[in-house]
Amino acid sequence: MGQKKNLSEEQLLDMYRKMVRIRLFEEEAIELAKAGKTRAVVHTYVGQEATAVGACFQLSNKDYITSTHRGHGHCIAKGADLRRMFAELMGKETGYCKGKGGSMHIADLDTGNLGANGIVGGGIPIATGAAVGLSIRKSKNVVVCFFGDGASNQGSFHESLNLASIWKLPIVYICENNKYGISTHFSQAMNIEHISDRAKSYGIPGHTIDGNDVVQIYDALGEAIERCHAGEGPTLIEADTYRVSGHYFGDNENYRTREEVNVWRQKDPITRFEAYLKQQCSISQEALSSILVEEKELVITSSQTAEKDSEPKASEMMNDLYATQFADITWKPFVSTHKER
Amino acid sequence: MGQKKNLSEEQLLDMYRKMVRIRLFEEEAIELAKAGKTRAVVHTYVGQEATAVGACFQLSNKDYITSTHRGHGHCIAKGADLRRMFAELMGKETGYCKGKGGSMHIADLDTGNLGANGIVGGGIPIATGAAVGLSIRKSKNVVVCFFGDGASNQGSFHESLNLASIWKLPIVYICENNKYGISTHFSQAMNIEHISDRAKSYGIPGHTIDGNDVVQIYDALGEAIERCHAGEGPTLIEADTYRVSGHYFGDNENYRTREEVNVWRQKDPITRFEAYLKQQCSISQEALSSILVEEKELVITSSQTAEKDSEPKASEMMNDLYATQFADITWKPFVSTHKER
Amino acid sequence: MRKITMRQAINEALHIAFSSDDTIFIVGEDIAKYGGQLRCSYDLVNNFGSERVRDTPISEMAIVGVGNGASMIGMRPIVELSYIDFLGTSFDQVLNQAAKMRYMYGGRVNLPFVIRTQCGAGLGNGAQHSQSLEALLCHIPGIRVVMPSNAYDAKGLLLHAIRDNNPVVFIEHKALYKKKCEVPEEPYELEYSAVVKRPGKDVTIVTYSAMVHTALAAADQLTTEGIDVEVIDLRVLEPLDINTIIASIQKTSHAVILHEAWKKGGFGAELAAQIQAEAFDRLSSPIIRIGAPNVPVPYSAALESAYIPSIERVVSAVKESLEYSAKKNS
Amino acid sequence: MRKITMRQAINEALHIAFSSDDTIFIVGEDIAKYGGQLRCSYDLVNNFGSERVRDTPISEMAIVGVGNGASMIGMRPIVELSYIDFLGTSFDQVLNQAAKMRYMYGGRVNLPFVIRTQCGAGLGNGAQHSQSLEALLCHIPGIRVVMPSNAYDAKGLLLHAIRDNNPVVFIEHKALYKKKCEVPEEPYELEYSAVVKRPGKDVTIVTYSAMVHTALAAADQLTTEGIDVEVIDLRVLEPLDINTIIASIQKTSHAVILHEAWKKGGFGAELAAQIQAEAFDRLSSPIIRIGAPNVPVPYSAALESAYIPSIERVVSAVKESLEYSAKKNS
Ligand SMILES: Cc1ncc(C[n+]2csc(CCOP(=O)(O)OP(=O)(O)O)c2C)c(N)n1
Ligand SMILES: Cc1ncc(C[n+]2csc(CCOP(=O)(O)OP(=O)(O)O)c2C)c(N)n1
Ligand SMILES: [Mg+2]
Ligand SMILES: [Mg+2]
Repeated sequence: MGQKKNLSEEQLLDMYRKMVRIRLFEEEAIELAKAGKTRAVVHTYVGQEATAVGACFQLSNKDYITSTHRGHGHCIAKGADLRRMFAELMGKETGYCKGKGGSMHIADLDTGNLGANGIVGGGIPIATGAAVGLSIRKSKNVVVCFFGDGASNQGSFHESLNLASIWKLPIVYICENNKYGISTHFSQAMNIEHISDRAKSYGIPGHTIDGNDVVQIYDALGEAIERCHAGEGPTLIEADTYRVSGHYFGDNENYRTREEVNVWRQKDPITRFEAYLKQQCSISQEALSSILVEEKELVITSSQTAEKDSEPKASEMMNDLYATQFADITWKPFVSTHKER
Repeated sequence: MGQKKNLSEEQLLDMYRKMVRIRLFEEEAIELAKAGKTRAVVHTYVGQEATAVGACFQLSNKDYITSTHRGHGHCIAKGADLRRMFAELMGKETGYCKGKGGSMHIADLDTGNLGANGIVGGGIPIATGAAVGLSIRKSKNVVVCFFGDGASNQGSFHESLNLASIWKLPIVYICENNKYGISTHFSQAMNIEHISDRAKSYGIPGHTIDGNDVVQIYDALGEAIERCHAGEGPTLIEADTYRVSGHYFGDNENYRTREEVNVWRQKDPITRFEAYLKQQCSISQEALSSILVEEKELVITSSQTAEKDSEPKASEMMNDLYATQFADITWKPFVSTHKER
Repeated sequence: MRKITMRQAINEALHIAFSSDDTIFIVGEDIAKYGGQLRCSYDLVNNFGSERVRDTPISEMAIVGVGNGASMIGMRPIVELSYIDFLGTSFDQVLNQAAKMRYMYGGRVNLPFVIRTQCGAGLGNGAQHSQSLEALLCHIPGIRVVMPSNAYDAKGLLLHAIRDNNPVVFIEHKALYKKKCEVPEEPYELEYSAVVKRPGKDVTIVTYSAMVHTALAAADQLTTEGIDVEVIDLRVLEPLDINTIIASIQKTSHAVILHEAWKKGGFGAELAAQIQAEAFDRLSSPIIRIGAPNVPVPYSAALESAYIPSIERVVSAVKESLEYSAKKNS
Repeated sequence: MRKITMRQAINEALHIAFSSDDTIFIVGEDIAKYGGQLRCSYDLVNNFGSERVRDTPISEMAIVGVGNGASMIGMRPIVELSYIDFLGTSFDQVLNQAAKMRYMYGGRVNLPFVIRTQCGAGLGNGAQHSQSLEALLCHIPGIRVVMPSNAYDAKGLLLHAIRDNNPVVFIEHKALYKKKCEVPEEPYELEYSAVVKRPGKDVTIVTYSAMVHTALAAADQLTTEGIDVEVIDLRVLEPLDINTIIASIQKTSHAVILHEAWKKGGFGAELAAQIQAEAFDRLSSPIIRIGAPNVPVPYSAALESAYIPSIERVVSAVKESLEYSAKKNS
């Protein structure tokens, strides 16, 4: 496990709480999917909780993230409201997107979440663009861009990391190597051992770390953010983790063995963190259990409340496409030299 | 200079002839552009002749290349007919593309040239696709894919090299680092010293070689092609060279100094090769001069002949979009199991 | 005759193609052992091996590039794009390469390859996995666009498309995959042409892909009210079989155009423009276009079903068309 | 009043914008010291510095991504795409991101950014640098599309577009850059609307961008034959000012639609479809669409000038339209 450094017990427990919250949220989401209450497939984050939580624990609401099709974990780690998330999964008008987006499309600017994205690699240029904005503003805030091993084979990955490097943007790229892109093992989709080695193409640091160790992620993010603050630009972090669930709920999983999955179940980030909290931080099982109970309660209540919410009315369909207000800018005169070059 | 290895005097002189031919072709193309006889800008290959010639000297007509907006050199090195090239530049019906393509769009399957491309990076996936075809056919032929330093920042570069690596395709990627993408110095567009280092992202060999040394290019290609033949897959070769001319004829070149250009003029690949041929291979100045005279004659005659050719008739405009014949395949019955998975 | 699903018919066409010609191969994401996100390529890798049935990384620009490059040297690749929405990440290879190379190179190269992809809303896949983007492709000279509405057509048109020496985008509507119809076991081809699915004399509905079924259902419903609708399934948008359309309008003098794609700038606009140009005097009422409203595909069931053109909308458009001319004549 | 070129007008609008609002910045290839391939951004870097005027690598997906990401957090980026043809390499960020994010996220984000780009044939730039691709954009809900025909409109519309809180694609025709007209020095905005460039009573020509000048020349020529043409410059394709069009057709009852883009599936198809729907009974003859033929833009002068809609084609279309109704009434 990583160094807990300056993390207080309260903070550690808060991390634990978030990880548990994600796990329980996903388990409930699967129940909803089974019952046909979500419309389409849900891509769950089970087994990867440490990455989102460790990373987002370094961020304030004014720091931004971009997320993926497998975005519930990032969303929750960034502080999203569960009821509004469940409502979105169930296509309710109280959902984050008023039922217009769905599981793959939750954004929440209040918590700095610039959005999940159904296009693999689609969020990478967007995150990079947000970092350009922060850089021009000379803000001390940063962007964390989450994506998968599969996404690292997209052209958008290459273009974005290169741009971030030459402009020394305040951004951290976190590649969650959960070993699969749908059915394709990463070793079948690329001919390298560590995706973090791709950082060399851009002259930026790249590290592979244990993605199932929440404290290690937290520490790695801390370092990367320091680099951002020092104006040194982006870092690529490969989080070594595993997609314990199928690609989506309902996946036949004909491309891997039960054994392989079981090996990784042994490395479950929550179980490991529990052990660590108990052994290294003398936190009692009761403390952990009561968090579990509270979170279970929160998840179930949120889900049930959301389920009772209304579907949007058909008349809502045409709203929200265009902003109707123009910005309030007064143009100042400026006559250019007109010496075309 | 590289090792001449098994190159005969005849071969060396043939290389020299091709380099001179390219240079003279480009000088004539600039004259035509100045005189308004080409329609749009021409991107000349002056100063990079060694790369195209050295590389293509390893290839037969059954080996393929893809080229770029700066494609005349590749085209000629692969054996194209000058009159048809000039005719294309002048938009004549006798041109390679019947006047439909222009300078940036010459393809010639007879010499294995899969085409120049006006989209920066656009040829890289196409070259890769051709290599897939060769690989499935178990052909011993190879593909050489030319592109610039600027193109190596395109997403298509990343996706293609990765694909070629995992499938061990018979292809050589030659990045001609001529230092600029239009006005942008490569050091401003990427944060690395050697573009060849990007090979590491794909687990393939990457080499930076002297792109103004025709024998060195020839040797490097030889090695890379041996790898292809051994089924070991692609190589990335960065040819260190310089775009002596402006981006196109008419460029104001406000982004670089005369001195910088002059430094590179000292490394002119043709002058260097002349010295090499004389000093290392005891080839006489007369032999070289007579080649110069012959090529000058060829270029001028080709240009003048092409100039007299007719423009295509407007009635030709609608032809050549769709192939009208279907392939001659007889479908064999095959009833599948219909066990959907 | 046996009935099979459109998915099975496509799988069968692929098997026929692979067993008939060695230059045919397929590339795409998760298409081999997994059978593809479209789940049409099952068994192929077992029967023809991993040289010809190739799982790719998630790299759509390169994937479509395989179609371009391999076809140029004489292979006949089939490229599977898991969703038509991924034209986004691969568009240059379609717009500026596949569609242009033959013409731009003076007719000196052929590009015999097929991009198979799925389109369509209705399954709650959200804004980025539910689009109908055929209009984008139909605007670009140089590519064929095929959109079958059933298993029988899919098999025959796919084999025809594979023999075509031009790039073809073959678009399968995801809501049709499980629909069954009678399909002969032997290989057969269908030429690029429209078909009159249901003859009628009062109003012509011009449609294609999944909306054919909506049109037929509307036609059935309208029969009970004594209205006799002709339904044309275009099957192929490029080349367009305009003659079949005009012949029908000459008979009915009323036209309703129906597609799931956005109405604005959709292929229906082109159809309307051509019909009014060719049959101006024959039209008794304005051509009515039915398409999706001007918003991305919404997720929630309530919104998505309001979004997709419904049988009711078709029924009332047909009536509106007839009422317009009736009023004028009265 | 002073006359300046459209290039100068755009440059002036950029200077006004940069000096008025700190959140405005520009990214693109070779736009700083070099002044851009469009040569509209000269002096900007000297006046506003390299933080706000940024040369990028050749990475169009990332470049448009800057527009999306930075605008979402409250900046107002201007993205220069050197040629509209490079929508190919950047399309996902337009189709699936810029156009969809606001709706998909339930109206919770704004994307105030402008993509400035050039379109058009006529300069021998060949098939991949001469396209008019506005129809692709107009089909996609969620983006504004602006296409000025002159320096005055360009300045006023660009400033309006920069204040818009939606993604706008601002398309400058390359053949217009050197055209001069009277342009006030002070800042001003033009609202999104069409304009009647020339009133007339016989036939309406609906057009935009460079073709406005072709239409006006045709109208002049037709005057000598006693034919009085009304020319409408749309200026903005999304939102479309349909009222101005319909009002004109109500007057003339004859419509000719003119654009440089491919006729098939072009924006003219949408215009024709809307016009026939809204003014069916008023139309005395079929709507005639003039656009480019169904091939990529050819290189040679002879072919390219045959490719681009000419004054003669417009003149004869107008006459054809009038003759049709004359024949009918006779
Ligand atoms: C551009 C694009 N291509 C393909 C897909 C289909 N798809 C959805 S998820 C997925 C796998 C993504 O793998 P990875 O990036 O490793 O993320 P993970 O699913 O493992 O979290 C694929 C191929 C897509 N949504 N977008
Ligand atoms: C996709 C795309 N983006 C931008 C351009 C405009 N452009 C033409 S050549 C060029 C520079 C290319 O640089 P490099 O790849 O180094 O090739 P070089 O010109 O140096 O041979 C650019 C940006 C283009 N043609 N295509
Ligand atoms: Mg993964
Ligand atoms: Mg270069």
